[in-house]
Amino acid sequence: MSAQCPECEGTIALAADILDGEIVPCPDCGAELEVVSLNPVVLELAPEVEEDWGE
Amino acid sequence: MSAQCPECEGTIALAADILDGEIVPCPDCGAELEVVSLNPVVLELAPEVEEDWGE
Amino acid sequence: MLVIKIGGAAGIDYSNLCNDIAQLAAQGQPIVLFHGGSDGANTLGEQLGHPPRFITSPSGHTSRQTDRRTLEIFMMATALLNRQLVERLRGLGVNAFGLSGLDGGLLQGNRKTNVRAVENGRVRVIRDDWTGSIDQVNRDLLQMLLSTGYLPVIAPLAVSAAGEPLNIDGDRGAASVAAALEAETLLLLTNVSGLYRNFPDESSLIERLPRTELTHASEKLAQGRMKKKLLGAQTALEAGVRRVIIGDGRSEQPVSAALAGNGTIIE
Amino acid sequence: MLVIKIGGAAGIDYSNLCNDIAQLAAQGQPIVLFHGGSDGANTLGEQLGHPPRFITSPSGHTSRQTDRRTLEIFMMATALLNRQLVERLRGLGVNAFGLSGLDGGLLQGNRKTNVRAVENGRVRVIRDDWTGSIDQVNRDLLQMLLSTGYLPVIAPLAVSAAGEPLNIDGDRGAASVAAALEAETLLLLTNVSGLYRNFPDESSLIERLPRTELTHASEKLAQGRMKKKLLGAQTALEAGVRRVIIGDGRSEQPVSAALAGNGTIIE
Repeated sequence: MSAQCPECEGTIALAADILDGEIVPCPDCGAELEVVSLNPVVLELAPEVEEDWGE
Repeated sequence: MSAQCPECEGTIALAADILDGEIVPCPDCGAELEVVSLNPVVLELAPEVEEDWGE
Repeated sequence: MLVIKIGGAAGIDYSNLCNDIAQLAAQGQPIVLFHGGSDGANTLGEQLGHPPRFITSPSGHTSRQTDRRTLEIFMMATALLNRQLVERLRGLGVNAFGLSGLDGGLLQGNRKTNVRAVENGRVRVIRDDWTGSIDQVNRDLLQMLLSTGYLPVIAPLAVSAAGEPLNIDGDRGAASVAAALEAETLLLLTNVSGLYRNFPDESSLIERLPRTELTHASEKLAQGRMKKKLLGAQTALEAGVRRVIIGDGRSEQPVSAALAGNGTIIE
Repeated sequence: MLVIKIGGAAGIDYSNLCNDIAQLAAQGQPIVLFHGGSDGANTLGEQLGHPPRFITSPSGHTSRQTDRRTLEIFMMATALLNRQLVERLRGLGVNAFGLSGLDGGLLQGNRKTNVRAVENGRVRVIRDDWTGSIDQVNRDLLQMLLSTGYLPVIAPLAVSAAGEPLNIDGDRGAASVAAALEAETLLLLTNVSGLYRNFPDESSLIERLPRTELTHASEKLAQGRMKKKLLGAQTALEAGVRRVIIGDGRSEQPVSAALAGNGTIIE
């Protein structure tokens, strides 16, 4: 399975059991991408990491 | 089944299925009594009625 | 000053109510919102395997048998509704402040040491009961919050001198608050259009009820919860509140509609 | 000013704590009590068939995955504990006032739009999350309550600009309150004696920890919840709180014992 990187349009090979919401680094441009939907797999730039706060 | 009135010491006949906490009027002196325990049945003067307030 | 009581009953759309309140508050109308919680407490009790049991007193009043576990379920369910109302109001720019009658001794009352319940004709005394009367309102606390720009949202609890939380009747709670604040209007919102001459015939809605006919109405016309609303109305009017409105909580703008004369106006 | 944080963990006897607080308050010591609620929320969640799920962030922090249903369970469980603490304190003559960070915008924060969770090595983004940071404390509200004789008892919630209730970390909440009030002491009570050099060896209790060693301690010595306590301590000290004590909530007089130098003093 593979998908296109939204940043550099490179093609990224993905694991068969890719999870919804999983973070995938783009091997070409290094951008951090998020699996925003499955079948078909769509990747978007992952949101910034925010500090951990919850109880 | 019977028990003694705590007010006038008269003997009061009670129903077989008397309930814990039930109110029983004393036929002799008219006092309002409460069944405070079963086997053996013990009667005490019932507390004052308070206004109804709960939701 | 306008005190609004919203029930916990199903079928009431809180977003309409909160939008209406937000508009009125923005126009400078001082408001206190008092809510019930019976519906939520019933549902939560069932989910937790401690379903509600209702008792009828010899004089015909039904109330929730409130043992300690029921009280704790009641406190959780009413706190959730309180936070949801505060959430919605704050989202509309209202500086809502949620509290209960327990907090800061807002509503001080006496715990009923015992309650009498009628079950198939036999009267029983029930002791482990956490319901209570409302004898005093911490008016200074309410006025402090109001004068510093907060809109109090009050959950139906009172507190005894020993600090015990007490299940109280929401309508009576709202009436006590309205009396303490010498409110012009106490608005009791419910899931019907008002008091009917013969329930549930909508066309028999009583639009004006002189206060002198309150006792008659509560004995002859009102059933169940409506009886308590009329008792609350009586408490409020006797303590100086100018008018009590029994309004329809289901309408688009429940508060504005009532203030414009819809529902049963008791003066 | 003394800000006390009590956890929701099992094994803490609230009556000892409340007795101790009542004595100190009677001697004129201004106090704010901040509590957690994790234990109660876990139990309630299980009873309601929505058990807690914990997520670990890439940087190793564990926190409760807080979807809307979990938030509502968290709000109910923490409200119950809040009311129980207010009940006990009022019964001891303390004028306790229960509120949460939601009420009157006491603790304003930002809702995290997303959280990252690591599950068996794979990192995932979670969106429906109702946790948040604490960016501002409504100090005027707290000082108004304190100056009129109330003892605030605060439940661990913050509120976003959109009015959303947010699950917050109790230790950080207490630290923000201590900082806002420029408290002399922030006391974090827990169910151990303090910070250990090598947990759980009681004899390795660190009695004095200079603030300069906080970062090292939180990285090398602390695990799980203790990490968060040290982060809270750092926030407080940086904002002007004079000292932070990590004390044993299980002792007979947990507050007095800590003020007398028992536990880990961080200055």
